[in-house]
Amino acid sequence: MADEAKPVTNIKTPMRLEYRYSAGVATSRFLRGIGQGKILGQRCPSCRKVYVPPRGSCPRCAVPTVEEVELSDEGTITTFAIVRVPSENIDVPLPFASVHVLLDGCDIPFFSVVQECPVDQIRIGMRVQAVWVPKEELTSTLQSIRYFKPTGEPDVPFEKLKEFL
Amino acid sequence: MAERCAIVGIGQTHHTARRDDVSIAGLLREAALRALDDAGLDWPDVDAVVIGKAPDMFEGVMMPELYLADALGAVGKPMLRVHTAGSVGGSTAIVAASLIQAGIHERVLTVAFEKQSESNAMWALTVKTPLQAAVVAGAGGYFAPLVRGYMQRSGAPEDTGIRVAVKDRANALKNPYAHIRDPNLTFDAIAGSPMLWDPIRFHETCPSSDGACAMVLTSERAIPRPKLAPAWVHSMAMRSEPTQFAGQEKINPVSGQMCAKEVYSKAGITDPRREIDAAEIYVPFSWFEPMWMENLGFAEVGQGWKMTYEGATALDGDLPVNCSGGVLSSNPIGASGMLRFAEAAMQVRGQAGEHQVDGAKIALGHAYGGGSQFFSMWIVGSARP
Amino acid sequence: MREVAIVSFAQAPNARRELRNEVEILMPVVQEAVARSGIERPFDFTCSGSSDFLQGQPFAFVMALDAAGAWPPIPESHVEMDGAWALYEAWVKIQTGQAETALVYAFGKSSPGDLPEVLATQLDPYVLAPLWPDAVSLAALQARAYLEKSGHSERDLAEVAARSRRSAKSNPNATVSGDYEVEKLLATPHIADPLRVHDCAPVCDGAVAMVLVAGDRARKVCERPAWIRGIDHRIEPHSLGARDLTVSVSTRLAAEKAGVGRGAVDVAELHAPFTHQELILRDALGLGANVKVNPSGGALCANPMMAAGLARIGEAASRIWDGSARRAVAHATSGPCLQQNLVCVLEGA
Amino acid sequence: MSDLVRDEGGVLTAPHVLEYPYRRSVGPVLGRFFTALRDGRLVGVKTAKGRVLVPPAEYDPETGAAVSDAFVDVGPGGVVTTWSWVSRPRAKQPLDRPFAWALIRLDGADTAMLHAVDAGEPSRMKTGMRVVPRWRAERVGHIGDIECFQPEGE
Repeated sequence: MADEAKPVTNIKTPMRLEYRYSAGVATSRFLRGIGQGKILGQRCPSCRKVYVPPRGSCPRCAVPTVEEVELSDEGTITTFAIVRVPSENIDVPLPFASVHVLLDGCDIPFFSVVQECPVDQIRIGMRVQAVWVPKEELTSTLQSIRYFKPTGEPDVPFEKLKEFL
Repeated sequence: MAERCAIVGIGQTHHTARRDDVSIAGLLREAALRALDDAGLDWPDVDAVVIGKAPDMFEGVMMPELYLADALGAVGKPMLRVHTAGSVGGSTAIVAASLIQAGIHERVLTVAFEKQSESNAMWALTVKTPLQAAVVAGAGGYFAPLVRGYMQRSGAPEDTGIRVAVKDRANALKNPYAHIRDPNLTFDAIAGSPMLWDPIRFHETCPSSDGACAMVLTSERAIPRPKLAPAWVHSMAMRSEPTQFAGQEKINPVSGQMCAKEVYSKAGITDPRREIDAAEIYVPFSWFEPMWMENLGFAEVGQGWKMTYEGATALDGDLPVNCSGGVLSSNPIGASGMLRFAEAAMQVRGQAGEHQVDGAKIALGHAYGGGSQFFSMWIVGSARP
Repeated sequence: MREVAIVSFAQAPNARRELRNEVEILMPVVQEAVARSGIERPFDFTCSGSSDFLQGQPFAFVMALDAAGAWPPIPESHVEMDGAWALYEAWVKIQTGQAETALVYAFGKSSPGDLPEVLATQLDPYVLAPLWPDAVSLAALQARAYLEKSGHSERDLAEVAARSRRSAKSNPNATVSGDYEVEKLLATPHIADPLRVHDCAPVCDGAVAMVLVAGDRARKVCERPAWIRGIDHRIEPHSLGARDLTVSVSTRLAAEKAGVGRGAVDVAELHAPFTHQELILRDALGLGANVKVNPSGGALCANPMMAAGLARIGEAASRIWDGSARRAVAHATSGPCLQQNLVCVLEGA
Repeated sequence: MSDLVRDEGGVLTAPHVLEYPYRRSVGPVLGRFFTALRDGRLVGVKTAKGRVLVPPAEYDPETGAAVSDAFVDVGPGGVVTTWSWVSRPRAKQPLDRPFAWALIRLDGADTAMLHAVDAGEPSRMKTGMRVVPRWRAERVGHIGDIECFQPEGE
């Protein structure tokens, strides 16, 4: 038994709740595309902007989106941070570059990480391409895109990226 | 049409990493009792209670207003629970003040809190979503790329963020309730602190705090005989925009710009930098001070950093910002916004002690939340509006 | 008080399990409510209700904003409560004179988790929640206390269920509906003695949206606006052992403040997720035998958490619009065993 | 695809677990209650009006006023004021066999506390019956230090 003389000041009340998460219709289509090595966005019928990952609507116009658009897996870094502190939910080795990538043909940045490049060489405007898991290991989760790596193409000038910040 | 709303009582806890000596209810009651005492009122005098906090998962109590009703003397009264992410402390105060302005109640108690030590902020902010790949490391990981974008766009010197942190931590030394009160946080100490989410250094970030803030608001006819003259609500505004959409301006959000314009115009302010005597704004990462200076219309776009550099935002500057030490020095998340609103009111009541701005008559309280998408603001003054 | 009316209402089908995400569920509902209102965006104010714990994902309301139409940016707020309290906040905003129109919505997906267990996290975190009493068991404690004190029987409860399900036959969005014989219902086993399956609301996912408009503007867009003539809400002590579970003191108080007794009530939509709670609420509201209770089937036939209370107000408004009621009462509840209650009085003229 | 992920008519679903080890500071009043539980005793606290709250709270639930500093021993026995029957207990609940939830007003208390009653079958439960706590041998200062209550005299 615990030390009787000492007053109790704390209690432990662990919580474990189990749920069955549903990805929703639009995101499921996107994830199944990922499972086939494709990045599928959706185009807004009103403003014609392309969203990825799609959530089934354009929040700007508040209308549903259905038109599917296959996107390139290449894009441009619009901004980034170098993460040097561990985070419980991320298993990428430190330090790593957390980046916003504007995929070619898309109108909002996609959040990912960059590897195969020293972190001090990551730049806004840098061209990058997705590195996928081997074809036979593709699954319908975003883990199928391991990370992005530099393509070596010339940087995109900042002027052209400003509006995506 | 609206009734005037007075702030007659303000209370807060000492903010610290772990308030191991109190229950959640005890933490809230400490702030609430200080506010009631400041107002010269007691529990039965209160007509309604409005409570706010950030995600319930921080403490693991779903809709804690239910469990806290008894603790806040709300039994038999109306009780509302607000949640608008990081801006919640501000929006909670706005909902409470609306009850007065609408003429529905005479005396409203409003309380906001977070007891982060019950769990860990990073967990509740980055719950892993199945089928997704986690690539954003908490709030710092989310906001760091925006800071980098600001640096690139404005050409601000790299030490701007350090200077903000030096100023806010020095201000915190004058605030007995602040969490981070460390005289050793000099320029060199902050510059030398580790990069967590490069370009954000450890000492350029806010702490995780346990804490609560409370205010008693009344109509003009119900003003008690408080020890101090009340602060008056001159105007309030809220604006929200979606999390992420094509063409979104993340660094200088349109929702923040619109919210500021509305709160100034309703208060009859045409030149905010000249007319506002003190501003308490939500700066969880030091670089957000220059960013919000621009968003709030105190500086031209791209020029906000100069205010920090020139000392304009210092306690003795022309627009003192975060005289209390701000979110950088105390961050009980759900309460942080209300602390901004309350500190603004303390300034115009002349109640801010060592961090008082001499003769402050008009002050701004500001809070933001989500991915820089929820804004709440109020202008308070020493004179009846 | 300023005149405020409900001019439109829409709801999602209350499916037992929705696989769409919250935006996919909400967007058509918001679009429908907006279209029916005759009011063009932007609204002067928007307010919503939801709770993160239902799905186990924080900030569900943040994403839900995608469905609301928040561009250009809107004045907007959120309660971590049933949407009925979001409606209250919107009504308050209109009373301040700072808004003339408001969009109110609420949503909840309960099916991803074990709802009665998830609701245990609403309880006092020191002496109640660590025992994990499920919400159905707690309601059963109240049911027994009520039956033993009032002299009502389990048959009376089954009759409430049978009537509700019969009424729900005309509600296309009901989760449960149909003709059920009381004898057959009573022959089913208890799930939490003294409660049986029919005594408890079904678990479902859903969303609700409506539009509020002030004064003459409401008259312009709506032939017969449902005027909010009184609205109030009150809370009771949290501890079940510190209150009399057989009465609803907070409902009675809210009803007095909202002026329920100031005129005859034609229809009442009561947020009673358990059969015995309908009987307790009828008493608290002082509703006579001639009041039509829950013509929609009520929460016993469709209970989208965080939206079901707001749905009661929408259903009551619908009776005003279709002329079947001149004066209606709507009620919403929150917390274990009717801890917190909101009462709203609607009138057609 | 992970076998935990299911394609349900085109929509993907997957298990999601929310798991946190909350650690709560209890403050002085609940601290007295939990300390007493650890020591195998039950205490309540008196409000300013003299009502005895069990479990104790820092405030009078009716008014919000602070309670007095008078703690009183209550129980260990008490009376069931209402109950419900759990035929299929959930994994987190106090007993793994059918049991009753009950509100129990301990001797000397003015409010009732919630706990489980191990009565075997519902026919042995009755409002007004007397129950006593069954203590755990290993106690840590937690509401679970009482394994459950049981009918008095067993």
